[in-house]
Order: sequence, then C-alpha cells, then structure tokens
Amino acid sequence: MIRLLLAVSIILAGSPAEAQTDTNHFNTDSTDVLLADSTITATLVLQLSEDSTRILLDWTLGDSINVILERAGNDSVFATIGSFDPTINSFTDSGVSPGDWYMYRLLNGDSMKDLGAGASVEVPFPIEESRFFRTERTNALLLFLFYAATIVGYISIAKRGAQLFIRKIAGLDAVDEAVGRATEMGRKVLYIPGIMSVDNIQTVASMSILGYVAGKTASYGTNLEVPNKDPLVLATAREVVKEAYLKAGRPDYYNDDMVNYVSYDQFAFTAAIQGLMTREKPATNFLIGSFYAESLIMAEAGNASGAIQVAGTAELAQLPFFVVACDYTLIGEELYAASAYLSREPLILGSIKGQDLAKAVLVGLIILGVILSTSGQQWFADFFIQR
Amino acid sequence: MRRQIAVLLCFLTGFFVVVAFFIEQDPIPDINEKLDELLVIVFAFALVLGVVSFLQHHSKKIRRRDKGWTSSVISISSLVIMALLGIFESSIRGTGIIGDRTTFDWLFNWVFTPLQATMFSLLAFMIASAAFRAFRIKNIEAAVLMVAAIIVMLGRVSIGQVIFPQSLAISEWIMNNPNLAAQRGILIGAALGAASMAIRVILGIERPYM
Amino acid sequence: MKIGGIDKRWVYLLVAIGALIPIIKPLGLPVLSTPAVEALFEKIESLEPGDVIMLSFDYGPSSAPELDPMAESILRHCFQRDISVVVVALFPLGGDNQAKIALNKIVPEFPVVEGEDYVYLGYKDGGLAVLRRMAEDISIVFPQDNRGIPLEDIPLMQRVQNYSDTELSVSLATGIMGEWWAILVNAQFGQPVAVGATAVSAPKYYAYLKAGQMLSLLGGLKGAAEYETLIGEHYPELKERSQIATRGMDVQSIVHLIIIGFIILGNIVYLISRSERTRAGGRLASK
Amino acid sequence: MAAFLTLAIYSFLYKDNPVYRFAESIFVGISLGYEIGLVFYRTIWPNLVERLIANPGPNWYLAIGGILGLMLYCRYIPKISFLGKWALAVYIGYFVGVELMQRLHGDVLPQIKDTMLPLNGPFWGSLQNLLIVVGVLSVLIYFYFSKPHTGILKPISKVGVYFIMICFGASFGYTVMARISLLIGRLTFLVDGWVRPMIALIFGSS
Repeated sequence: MIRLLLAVSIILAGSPAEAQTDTNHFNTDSTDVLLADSTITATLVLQLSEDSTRILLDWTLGDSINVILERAGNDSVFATIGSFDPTINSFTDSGVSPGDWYMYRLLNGDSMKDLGAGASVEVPFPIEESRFFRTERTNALLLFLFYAATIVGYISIAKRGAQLFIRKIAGLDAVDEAVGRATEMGRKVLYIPGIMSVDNIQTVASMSILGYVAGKTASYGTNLEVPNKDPLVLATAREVVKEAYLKAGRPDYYNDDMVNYVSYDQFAFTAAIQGLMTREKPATNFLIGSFYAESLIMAEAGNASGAIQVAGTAELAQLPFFVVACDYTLIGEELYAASAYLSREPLILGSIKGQDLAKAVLVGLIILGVILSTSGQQWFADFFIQR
Repeated sequence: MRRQIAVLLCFLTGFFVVVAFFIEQDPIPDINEKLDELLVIVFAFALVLGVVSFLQHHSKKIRRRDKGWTSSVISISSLVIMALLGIFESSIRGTGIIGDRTTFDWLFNWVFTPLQATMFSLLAFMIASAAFRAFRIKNIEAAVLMVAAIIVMLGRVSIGQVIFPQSLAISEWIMNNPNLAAQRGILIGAALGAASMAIRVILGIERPYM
Repeated sequence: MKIGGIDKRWVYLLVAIGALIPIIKPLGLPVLSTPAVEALFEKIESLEPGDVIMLSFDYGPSSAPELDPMAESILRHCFQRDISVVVVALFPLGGDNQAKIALNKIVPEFPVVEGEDYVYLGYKDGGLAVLRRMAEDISIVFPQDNRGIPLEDIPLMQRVQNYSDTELSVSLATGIMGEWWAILVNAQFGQPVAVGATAVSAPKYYAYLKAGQMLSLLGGLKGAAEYETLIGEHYPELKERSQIATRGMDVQSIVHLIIIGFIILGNIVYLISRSERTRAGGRLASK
Repeated sequence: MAAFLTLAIYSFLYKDNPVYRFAESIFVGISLGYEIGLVFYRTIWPNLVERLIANPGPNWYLAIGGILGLMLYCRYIPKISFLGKWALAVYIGYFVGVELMQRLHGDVLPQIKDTMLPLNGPFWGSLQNLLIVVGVLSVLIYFYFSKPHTGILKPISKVGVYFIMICFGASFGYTVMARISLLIGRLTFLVDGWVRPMIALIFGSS
C-alpha cells in the first residue's frame, strides 16, 4: 500500500520519465543515523534498465575519496552493497525485483560519514506482451473451481429429491412469529435493507429475505413498509415485494409507496428511521443487510418502541450492537443461509450442503497447514497467498 | 421468456466477471473496466427513482393531511431549495471544494454538517443505554460478553489503569488473540456464505432482482 | 422506556452530565506520560532559542478533535521557548484550514511576529514529491508564504533553506502521511521526525517508533493529553490554556466509568429481581 | 443555527417532539437535495454527458449505461416494466460476480493462510497461536448448518460461541471511546462556541 502510494505520488509529481529516476542532493549536519559529511559535494544519479531488472547508478564527487554504496529496501534499513575507490563512479545493481522499492545512498569510505547523496526508485513490474492467465491467481482458481463444484454437485443431488437437513437458526424461526405478532397487534412490519447498494452481497441476501417476509405480510394482510437509503435498492425491493404479493395472490394489497425512499445521507436516513420507529411503533423491525454506525441508533429506537427486532448483518463491527439491542441476530454466514432456511427450497438447501462440505475441507486444510508450519514447511501456507 | 432473459443477463454478466478475474488478455480487462464505468452511470440514474418516490410519499401525506403532514411540507421544500441551489449556485459544479461564500455552502456547513455530526454523536448515549440494558449475567455466554467488554473499556482510559493496572495489557491481549480468532472465523464463514449466495444468484437459483 | 425499573433517560442524563462537567471545568484526572510522548517534549526542551522546527498539518476536520490539541500544545511549547516554527499543510482535504485555525488561536497568546518567529507557507499538493523537494529547497515548493510574500524577503526563511536548517519535523497526520515522513524524510534525509497520529492509526505507527524512524509518537487524544500534562508541569503559566485534550480524556474516563457503573447496577437489579421471583416460586426468568 | 439543530436532535433523547421532527425533516430534505447536485455534477455530467459530447467515438459504451439507467424508469410504464428488471439483473449479476471472487480471493485465502500458525516456537507464543487456531476452527464449526450440533460438534460449537461472545464484548468495549469522542466534539462546540459567548455577552466579557 505504501509503495503503491509512493508510485502514484511520484508519477503525479512529474512526467513518467521522471518517475523512474529521482535524484537528491542534500547536506545535513544533524542526523540520528549517521554523521553527515558536508565538506564534500556528491550527487548520485539512478537509472532503471529498460527491462526493469537492473538499476544503474552513477555518482560524481567533489573530491577523490573512497565511497561506500548502501541500499535499503522496503523496510528502509540500509545495507552496504559495495565499496569503491575514486577511479570508479558507477555500479549496476542487478539484484532487484519488480514491485519493490529501493533507496541508495553514498558514504565517505574513510570517515563513514553520509555524503548526503541519495536516490530512490520503485521497480515496476515488467509489461509482458501477451499474458493470458494470471498465474498468481492459480490458488483462487482452484478454490473457486472446488467450491463451485461442491455447490453445483449438491444442487444436482438435491434436484434428484434427496432430503437435506438444516440446523435450527433461532433468528429465522422468529420471522413467522414476528410477522404474526404484527398482524395480531394491527401494526406494521418495518423492513430496513441496510444502507448499502445492491452491489453489496449482504443487500442481495437481504432482498431474498425481504421476498419471504413480504410473502408472509401479503398472506396475513399485514402492513409492510420498506424505507430505503439507496435508490437501486429501492428499485430492487419494489420488484421483490411486488413479486411476493403477486405470488401470494394479493397483488391488490401492494402499492409502490410501501417501498419508499428517504435520503441518500446515512444519518439523515437514520434520523428519519428513528423518528418513524418512535412515532408509528411498528410491531416488528427487520434490520437486515449491510449496516454501519447507524446500527445501534436504529436498534435502540426500535427497542424503546417495544418492537420485536430481527437483525442480520455480516459487518463485523456492527454485530455486537445488534446482538445487544435486538431480539434475534443473524450473524455473518447465517444471513446468507437464511434464504435456504426460510424457503426450504431444495436447490438452495443443496448449495448450503455443498458450502458445508467445502468448509469441512477448509478446516482440514487449516489443520494440515498448522502441522506443516510447525514442522517448518512454510510453502504450503505460502501457496494460499501469491502475489 | 422475459424472465428467462433477465436470468440469462444476470448469468452472463456474473460469469464474465469471474472469467475476467483470471484473464489478462485483451479485450477482457478492457470490457470489464468499461462495464464498471457504465454501471456507475446506472446507479446515478436510479437516484431519480428515489427522488420521485420521496416526492410521492410526502405529497401523499400532505394531500391526505396525515398526522405530521407539516413535516412533509418542510422536507419537500428543503429538498427543492437545496437541489436548486446545488444545481445553480453550488461550488460542487466547479472546484468541488465547499467554501463559505454561497447560500449552498452555508447550508452545507451550518445545517447539513452539524446535523450529521450530532446524529452520529447520539451513539454515545445509545451505547450507554444498550450496555446498561443488555449486559446481564443471564448465563455464562452473557457473562463472558460482559466481562470482556468491561476489561477492554477499562483498558482504554487512563483512570481504568489506575483502578485495575493490568487492564491495558489484558485488553490488548484479548483484542489480539481470542477477539482476532473469532473475527477471523466469522469472516471466513461469511465470505464462504457470500460466495455461495453469489453462485446461486449467477446460476439463477435465487433471483433477487424480480 | 424503562429498563429494569429505571427510565433510560436517567442513563442519558448521567452520560450528558458526565461529559459536560469536564468540558466546562477540567477535573485533572491523572494522565501518565509515556516515553513516546516525552521524547518530543524533551527534544523541544533541548533546543536553543532561535532554532527552527517544521510543523506540518497533514489532517482534516474529521481528525481535528484528536490532532488540534497536539498542534496547539506544540506551537505553545515552541513559542514559549522562542523556537521558530515553519508551518506547512500537506493534507488536501482541509489541512490548510486546520493550520489557520491553530495559528489564529495560538499566535495572539504570545508576542511572536509572523515572518520572524513563525511563518505559514500554505498548502501544497503532491504529498511525497513535496517532501522530497523540500529536502533540496523549500522555496521550490513554496515560492512564497501564505500572505504572498516571496520567501527570500522573509527573515525566518532566509535562515532556512531545507530540512537541514531545521532541528526537527513534526507531522500531525491522518492515514498514511505520517509514514511518509518516517520512510522518506527520516530514512532518506536523516531528519528527526515526530508524528502525531489519530488513535486509529497510532498502533500501525509503533513499528516506526521502534525502528527509530520516528523520534516520538503522539497517539490520539491520550497522546495529546500527555503532552498537555508535560507542558503544564514545566510551564505552570501555560497550564490553564493547555487543557483541551486533558478534559477530553477526563470525559472519556468519566463516561467509561458511568457505563461500567450502569452495567454493574443493572446486574444488581437483575439479580435481586430474579432471586425475588425464585423465592415467590416462579420459574427462573429467561427472557 | 447549528447549535439550535444540535439541541433539536438531542431533544429526541428526552422524547420525540416537534422540534426534533422539524430538524429531521430539514435534514432529510437538504441531504437529498445535496445529493441531486452531487450526482449530477460528479457523475452524470462528467462521466456521461461531457465524455459523450467531447469524444463520442471511443466513449460510445457509456451510452449503454445511460440506456440501462433509462430502463429503470420503464417500471412506470406497465407494458415495458419488465425492462427495469433486466437492468437490475445486469447490475446485480456484475457485482455478485465481483463479490464472489473478492470474498474467495481477498477474504478466504489470506485468512486461512494467516491461521496456519506454527506451534513449535517459544511456549507462550505457541500457546497463543494454538488459541487462535482453536478459536477460528470452533467458530467455523459453529456455522456448520447441515448437521445437527450433537455429539462432538456440540462442545466444539459451544467453544465457538464463547469466542464469539468475547469478540463481541471486546469490540463493544473498544468502540465506546470513539463514540464518546463524537459526543465530546459536539458538546465542546456547544459549550465553547455558544454557551460561553452567551455568558460573556450577558455578564460582560471578562
């Protein structure tokens, strides 16, 4: 990250040609690291070879002295890479690797004082002409193929009518009960699909759950309101709710205003929801999707208004707040399994089964990795992160 | 038929992105980039849907003289004022820097920003009432939750270190060990769940767009 | 609205009072200073009157509550000891404004003259490239100061050409900018660098402090409060004014204690009501 | 004005009231109005209109974005309302694909790698590593859906629950400080920017 920014800022600073080389002369009389020698002027010029495999260094000195060339890498720790007598004034460093950042400086070879000449460069990745496959993503490809295969495999098993078990998830058992409660009390059900757009997969999962909840409110004839922060979620939620009402045979109960728009600002949205929960006192609040700081404000307002609250998110930082302020909370993976659990659709259940199998294999891989790391075999773990 | 086309479109774009993740050969990265750019525009168009819904929602309340309809009048008028100022007067058109010259800037600096900050700061109160209500030793799990919270809270402030000198060290240890492990576990699980969800959507088993 | 027999508005009220009291009148709860902060204080103590330091505003309004108090304390410390300050701003989203706010507040407190005791060079875009150029010649980056006066006409800048003419650089930074000072200005040019960081980024910076690439690290409100305490101990005449972070830490301590107190109280109420219910022969409460 | 709005929001803590409702309504309207200008001048204008006018040749593809955007409006016309679903299908399909690979490549692989910790170092360090490994595995097993949590799974997932509870408690406690900082910011604004000047005004400046 640091290096990336470095590269960017160097490029910002000048033309691409300048971006590759950079020279500095400076004199310092107070340094922590080394005493500086300001009596001799020195300049160091750095040039990157065209194929980005070597760095060519040239220096000029105001006096005939021996010099020591030092290099530092990404860790900024300098180490000597050569010492030279006054007849030599250049050096080619071929031990550089692409993507790394290098700094060079010259020291007076006799007094070991810093001559105040330094230069640095980030070695770019060589541009390969026709690279088809990103080999560094082999691990991701293997994981993807394996994962997709187990899921698709179990889906086809499910298609053939195998009975699939799914364990109890408390938050999801509560959905029917919560909608039923609203019906009895004659109050509305509030469904808040988070604050992120449909480009966030938590929102997509939330749309699935909304479809189920809307189906319930349609068949019970309960009021449903879905206020939105994101306009694309508004569009999506309308399709989902409308479809659910259609399927439940109650298209007459649906109107566009059930799914309405509040504001694009996170806290304006929060202020409106807080007010709505307090004034209209919905019997049931669903807070399902991607939430940030507003999670606790909304959940507390809902709690104060006496609603049953079912929350669900995969945002780690917000989970504690939902857990303390809501009656039921879907934690991370449970959010994504909800559509399977609620719909009991065999195909979706199949994918959950496949997911679990993959998880078991990953647990095995972690244990294997721990054993191998313990016995000094780091290559196995390293395979999981490649650059 | 229309439905199948929607499912097909979803499958094609989703599958394309997965392929594009691995392939560096043109024109795939190029198409991917262009898709990304043009979808930003789709997003911008959606805002009109939001504004229309907003106006409908509030004008309905005003028409029916619903409870609190005056609030709807205020909402609509402040929307119109800010939108007009934003389009004709605003600094976001030019430099993009909110200054202190125009009415738009004034509304931004003295109405919008303080409202945001104040709403955000309500959390300090909410966190106190939530802690007070929820942290009850109902069972061992709840007790574990509470003890972890109290230790970490003590570890964060200087007076906590006066009351309980080890709190800083213990809270750092909690953050870096059991907390890290659980976060990692939740993260891996959630990532797998998300990926499985994504596969279902791409395959058309779940269709959250209809 | 009621929790365990107590209206939760009492909780709100106590939190509000707990936060307001220290803001109105600081309590001066103990703030123990740490070596990481003492290092900067002692460095400035060790300078001679007339020495120059550079102070860079590398943050915006969102980090202001944590970093403003540091800026104010450091400026006070320098002005008190007749140390000259070259102020720059490198953060694009509001660095300029923060620098002006701090200078407008602190300068009137001391008999200092702009251009002689301090100078504000304004904001410059370009991040690392700017840091690099200033090692050669500050006037390449900032040809004139914030008032539009060319640097060669400013007495203070006649003494300062680049880092080597200053004794220390202090960066009050948000995000990555503090790292830039460490890996570039310190590592490459050998300039002593101290960094004031937000509480969020401070842990990341400890590695630089350990490696010696940062002379000192002030982390968040606590770091600022430590610096204020050090100033208050050495210069009692400044103590009254240097209280912003200290009272912030007072608020933190008090409100944390209030919350913990409420948790304990809540449990006592809960346990009593549960034992009463058990005695009455009821089922163990479960919800 | 800012002080009044700040107090208006805080008044909600006592109870819902017309002043809060007023602040809420203004907030909602202004924020959405601001967004309209922002989206127009930051997205529609520079990313679509300007680029199409200036250089339609290489930028033709941006028009597809515009067309997909317009398709969203088709839902107002019953006959072609299905076109809106098509636009959403493309949008969701794309980002679901992005998330799929991001989660697998960016979350699963590195987190798994980081959990493969050696257990043969110094005693204390190894013990901490073991704790992390046990924590990650037990939490993963807690999320196992397709088997009832009986037999060996029961105690393991129970351990997972304890880890999750420590995590939630610690994260909660850790966040308190940041939230109070926000409150300090607002109260300092009120006291220093408003209350103190008022007192000075009334009782004469000191």
